[in-house]
Amino acid sequence: MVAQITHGKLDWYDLKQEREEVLAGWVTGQEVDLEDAVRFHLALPSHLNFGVRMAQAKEEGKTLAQPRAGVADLTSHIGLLKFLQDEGGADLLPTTIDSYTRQNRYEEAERGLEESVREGRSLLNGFPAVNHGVANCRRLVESLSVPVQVRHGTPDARLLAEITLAAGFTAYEGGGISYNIPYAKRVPLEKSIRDWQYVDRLTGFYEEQGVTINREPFGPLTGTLVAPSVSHSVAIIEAILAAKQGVKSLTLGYGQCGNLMQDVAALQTLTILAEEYLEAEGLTDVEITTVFHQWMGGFPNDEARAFGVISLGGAAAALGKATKVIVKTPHEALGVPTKEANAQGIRATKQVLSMLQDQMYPENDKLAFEREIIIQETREILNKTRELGEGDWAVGTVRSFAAGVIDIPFAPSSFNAGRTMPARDNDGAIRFLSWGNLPFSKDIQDFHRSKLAERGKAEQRTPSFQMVIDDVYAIGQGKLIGRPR
Amino acid sequence: MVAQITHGKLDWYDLKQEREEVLAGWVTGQEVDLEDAVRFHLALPSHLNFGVRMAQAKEEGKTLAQPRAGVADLTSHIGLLKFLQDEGGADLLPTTIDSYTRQNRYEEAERGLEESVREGRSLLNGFPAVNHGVANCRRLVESLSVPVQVRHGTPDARLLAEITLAAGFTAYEGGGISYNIPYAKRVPLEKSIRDWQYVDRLTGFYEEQGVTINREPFGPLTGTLVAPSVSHSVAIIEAILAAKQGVKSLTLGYGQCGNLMQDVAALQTLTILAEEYLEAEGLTDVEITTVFHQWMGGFPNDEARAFGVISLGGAAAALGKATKVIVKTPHEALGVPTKEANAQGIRATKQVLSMLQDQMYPENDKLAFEREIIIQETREILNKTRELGEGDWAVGTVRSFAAGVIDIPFAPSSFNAGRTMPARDNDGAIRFLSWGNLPFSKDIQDFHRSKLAERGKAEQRTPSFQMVIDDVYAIGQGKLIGRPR
Amino acid sequence: MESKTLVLGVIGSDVHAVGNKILEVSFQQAGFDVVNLGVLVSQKEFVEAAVETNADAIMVSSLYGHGEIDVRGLREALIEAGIGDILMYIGGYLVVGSQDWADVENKFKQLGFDRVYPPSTLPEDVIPTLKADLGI
Amino acid sequence: MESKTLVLGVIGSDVHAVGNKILEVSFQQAGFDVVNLGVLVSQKEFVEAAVETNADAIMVSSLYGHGEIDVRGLREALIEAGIGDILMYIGGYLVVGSQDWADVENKFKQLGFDRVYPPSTLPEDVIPTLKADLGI
Ligand code: B12
Ligand code: B12
Repeated sequence: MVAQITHGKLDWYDLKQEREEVLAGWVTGQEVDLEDAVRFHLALPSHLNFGVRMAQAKEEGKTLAQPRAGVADLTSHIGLLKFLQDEGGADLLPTTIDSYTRQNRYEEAERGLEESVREGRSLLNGFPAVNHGVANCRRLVESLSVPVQVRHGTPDARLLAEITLAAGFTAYEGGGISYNIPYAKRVPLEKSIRDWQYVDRLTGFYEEQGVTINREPFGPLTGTLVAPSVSHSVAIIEAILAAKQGVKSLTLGYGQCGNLMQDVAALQTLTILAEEYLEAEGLTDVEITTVFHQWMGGFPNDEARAFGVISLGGAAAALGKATKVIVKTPHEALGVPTKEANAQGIRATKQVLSMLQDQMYPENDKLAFEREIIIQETREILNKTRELGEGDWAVGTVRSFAAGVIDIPFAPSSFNAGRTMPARDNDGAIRFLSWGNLPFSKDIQDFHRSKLAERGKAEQRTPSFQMVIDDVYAIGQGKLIGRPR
Repeated sequence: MVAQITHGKLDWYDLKQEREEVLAGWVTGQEVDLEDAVRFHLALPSHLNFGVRMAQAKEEGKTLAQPRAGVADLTSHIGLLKFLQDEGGADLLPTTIDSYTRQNRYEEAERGLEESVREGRSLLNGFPAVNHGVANCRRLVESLSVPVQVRHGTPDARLLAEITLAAGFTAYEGGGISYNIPYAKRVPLEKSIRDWQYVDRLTGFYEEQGVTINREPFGPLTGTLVAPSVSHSVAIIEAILAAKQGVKSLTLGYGQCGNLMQDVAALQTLTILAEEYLEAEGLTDVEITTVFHQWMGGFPNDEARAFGVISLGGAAAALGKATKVIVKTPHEALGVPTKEANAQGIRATKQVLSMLQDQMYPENDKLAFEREIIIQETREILNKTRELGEGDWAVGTVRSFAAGVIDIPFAPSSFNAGRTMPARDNDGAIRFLSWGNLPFSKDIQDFHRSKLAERGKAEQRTPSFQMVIDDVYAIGQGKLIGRPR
Repeated sequence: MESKTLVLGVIGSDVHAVGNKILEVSFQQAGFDVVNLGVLVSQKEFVEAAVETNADAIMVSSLYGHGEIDVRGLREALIEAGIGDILMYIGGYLVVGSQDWADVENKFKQLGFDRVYPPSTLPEDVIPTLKADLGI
Repeated sequence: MESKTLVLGVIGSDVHAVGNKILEVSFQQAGFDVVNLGVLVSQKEFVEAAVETNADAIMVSSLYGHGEIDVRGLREALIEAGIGDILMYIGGYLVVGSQDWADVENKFKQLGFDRVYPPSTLPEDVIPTLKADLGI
């Protein structure tokens, strides 16, 4: 049985024993010394602070570009990041963590690391930061001239956070929902939420010492036909949960859907809604920025076509005025990219970003309507969640997922109902073919029904799961909407 | 002295002697036999007819993709086009003519062709169709499964038209203004307009025999900071001049400016204005389609960045619902592209086109205003031209250019006033820093003045020619607006 | 047609669930009995499920790049469990990065797979071969 | 500074006018007397202009790919006109397609050019060298 959770702030001193246990999880845990860590952070120049850079970009109305990247070995990883910074022009850098670390399998990560060093190529799909430890990770942070963030997909990311934050990373991705439901099968939400409250409380501790650590819920979730209201609901709950633990710098994410109007509306509503719900909880001193993820589903094999997808994502990010964009590469459908391909993805994106920097997606009725739909849907989900939790967001989240009130398509977790069926409408916006138990009002239900009927009519077929499958493959096959031939 | 011209329809029988002279211009002229040519065209399957394909795309609301391409040797040229069709997925094909042929220097073209064959690489920047002759060109037309167009830049394109149309090409680019002012230095407009009336009359002859030949004025002109009203004015005059000679299938062009709103407004107004002015001349049975040229000015050297520019162009074409888009390649800034790079440009574009196919740029006030500006400016230019010509568009055009009433920036022709200075405004739209003698009303003048002042203020500098230079380099250097560092 | 049983799953610490879901539906539609173990499946779970359901074939997915490490010893474990000659396919992004396909295919054949499929495989590319291999 | 005269032009059937215009303005701003022949300039026009204006250097542009053919014999024509040792630069897209730059540079040096510049050259990349070559 998992302990009962609440959304209240954890008492730092109560965490003492738990911290000791966490740090004992791998030998490098011993390297963590919070006082020393705070000193290290305070000595870092401000241009290396992720939250500061994001706030500045928001102020200037610019969209920054950040790749994903991580290889097993330290020297190679530093080389990779420097390459992306210098040859790609990355404004922000990542350190993508390998999948064994994400499942807390540090022995397997160690073996993968050793084999990678031996074979001279990375057998791991990311950088095993826990195995490398604090001192090594600091070398990494100090080698770069732009801020760097930890990106992963770890349900229990406590040890990883302890080590990387102590090492001077100034941003940490993830959250108790977004790094569980799409990334795990049998981890109860009570557990992952509580483990991420630990991470947020640790972040809050750093904030109390004057060190800004940026936190970013993972916006795109499964990356596959996730409607904005679903990902917004998760992002906002994680924002509330984080802010309650003292997090002050939050970047909320959204994964490109592909319909430009829906994408812009989603970016615009994400901040509006987040501020509304944070304020309702009295959490007003939080800096909210946004991140747009270029298309997170299946990509075309062809590199030229992939460049098209990437650039269109860049355009949506710029027109929707995201604070940063996470960049895909022309190798997306081929495997982990070479550093050259990764840099190419950044440069194509930056060209589009800078060409659109001074341009806006024009305000218009349809956009306003699309915003209204997203706002109403998200409020319906969030308000029901708050109700189920009797005012407690942590409790409400657990109950919501159990009831299918929040439901993420294609998620592997057994704690996700998996009863919705998303599909594109006739303009390519993501709607619901069936909404399972999402607590949608009648007018929202009618809206989705009519949108899918419209597409069905245009394609002369009855909407069914085949439509969903067709949409899953569509972008990879060079289209947005999976229409029958 | 050049003979006086009018916009009236040329009498086919009066052309007899001129045709003989033209056909005597190079030995292959003897191969032209109009009766045989008409038979050949009538036997071609309709999917090879350019105008038919364009009309169909317009009907379906689709945007087709067409590359530029041409090499000296016939076999290599056929191979190149087939590659672009099969590996690039080109919906329409081109045959880009070399620069000697464009200047009617068939001897030099012959030498270049021979040397190319000898060296096994193309020393010519295009396909010398006149030198190849009718029979060879027919082999080309018959080898392909999509329609093919002649693309060039020839002030006197009479012989080229005779040969290629007889060979079964179903589309022919150019016009008396658009293939003179940006492409020549000392060719009087009276001469090029009259020579293109010949081409249009020849096209009209084919139409009379039931053969549709698509004609396309060259929209982008010098490709460098050409404001929509200037290129629209030229396109519409050439449309009128062509239609008066019996042309029935017209594709009007526009080169991407880079500001999405301006680009969409330009595409939308092009058809509206063209139909308005054609109708005023009683020319109502003409099928008007549009072509959008991806950015025609200097490109970034880096291929990834070039993909960004290409994709953004594809997005503008799709959102503005152009009937076709002329595609650039990632090698644009490096030299004539390899066939692989050319195919890549097409595929990146097609990915974007198909992802945006069912999406529209939303109607809104700013767009409507941008349309109004373009419409008013274009009408001011065109109405003044008609006035100067006392109702005759051919005469009016010559007088307009002499007076700077139409004035194309950066044009090499000595018959162009060259008194305007275009520059981007603070949103990246192309405006006038000075409008020379363009017959703009006071409110239009004030509009441009205020737009440039706004940018000057943002950049803390007085708008000057340096701003123009900065804008010329900007996209090549990864930006849209050439702001000071 | 006599119904054949397939055990389906994504091996190791891999959570890519979309392809797995689509394969499940497609194999079912093609008339197979499908036992879908989902994502994050250990070797042990594959072996046990195959034994328990008396499966005719095991369909392993690996998308995240660690496939090479994750499948070592699987064929041996099947042999040990007494079903050593069960048909076994694998598909997905089998290694980190993109390597020459012939090498990858060869490597996984040596690791005990009867057929090896690259990432862009569609269900309809597999089903006829699978039927042939199972003699239906 | 004593003023030096440059003859500027785009050779052959080439009509690329934008770079030429910018070079004209930039060289003027750098203090040169510029005689700009514009586009579509024949060898003969270059030679005559250089003789007539007693020019110190000739700046040839070729953008459209036929440069190789167009410039053959230009140095010889200058020799014939008695100004064989005049400084001569060329810049632009000198051949069709992209070839190894060292080969291209070498080819055009052999054709009689003192300096050869690739397409992405900015005026400020040239002006200091030009001044040095002219001893100013
Ligand atoms: C969506 C996605 C995700 C989602 C997954 C959500 C979820 N829970 O399902 C999220 C965002 C969570 C994710 C996470 C990660 N991902 Co991911 N992901 C993708 C992506 C974009 C699409 C995958 C997909 O759904 N495709 C659509 C389905 C229908 O196709 P499919 O999965 O390929 O399956 C088909 C075929 O492969 C084949 N097939 C599959 N298995 C089998 C088995 C048999 C027997 C047969 C015959 C056929 C077969 O048939 C299937 C149906 O047609 C791909 C890249 C791409 N393809 O464009 C990367 C990709 C697979 N991911 C990758 C990686 C590295 C990761 C991460 C490690 C790191 C990261 N980038 O964050 C984590 C790993 C998490 C983990 N522990 O597994 C890499 C793998 C690299 C490699 N092997 O070299 C890829 C290729 C991206 C890349 N280029 O880097 N990912
Ligand atoms: C705009 C443009 C056009 C316009 C020109 C309008 C006009 N009248 O000026 C139009 C559309 C008409 C056109 C036509 C053609 N073009 Co064009 N064009 C371009 C483009 C996109 C930009 C050129 C430009 O203005 N750049 C901006 C200026 C500032 O830079 P610049 O011209 O390079 O000049 C700078 C430097 O090169 C250098 N420099 C130049 N000369 C010299 C000389 C010296 C001594 C020095 C030191 C430096 C120097 O300094 C200049 C200032 O910084 C280029 C590709 C690119 N760069 O992206 C193709 C390009 C030059 N064109 C090309 C071709 C082939 C053609 C056409 C034959 C075919 C076609 N595509 O239609 C016709 C040719 C017509 C003809 N007879 O010349 C090719 C040349 C290929 C090659 N050599 O391998 C290019 C590279 C495109 C491509 N990749 O295919 N073009």
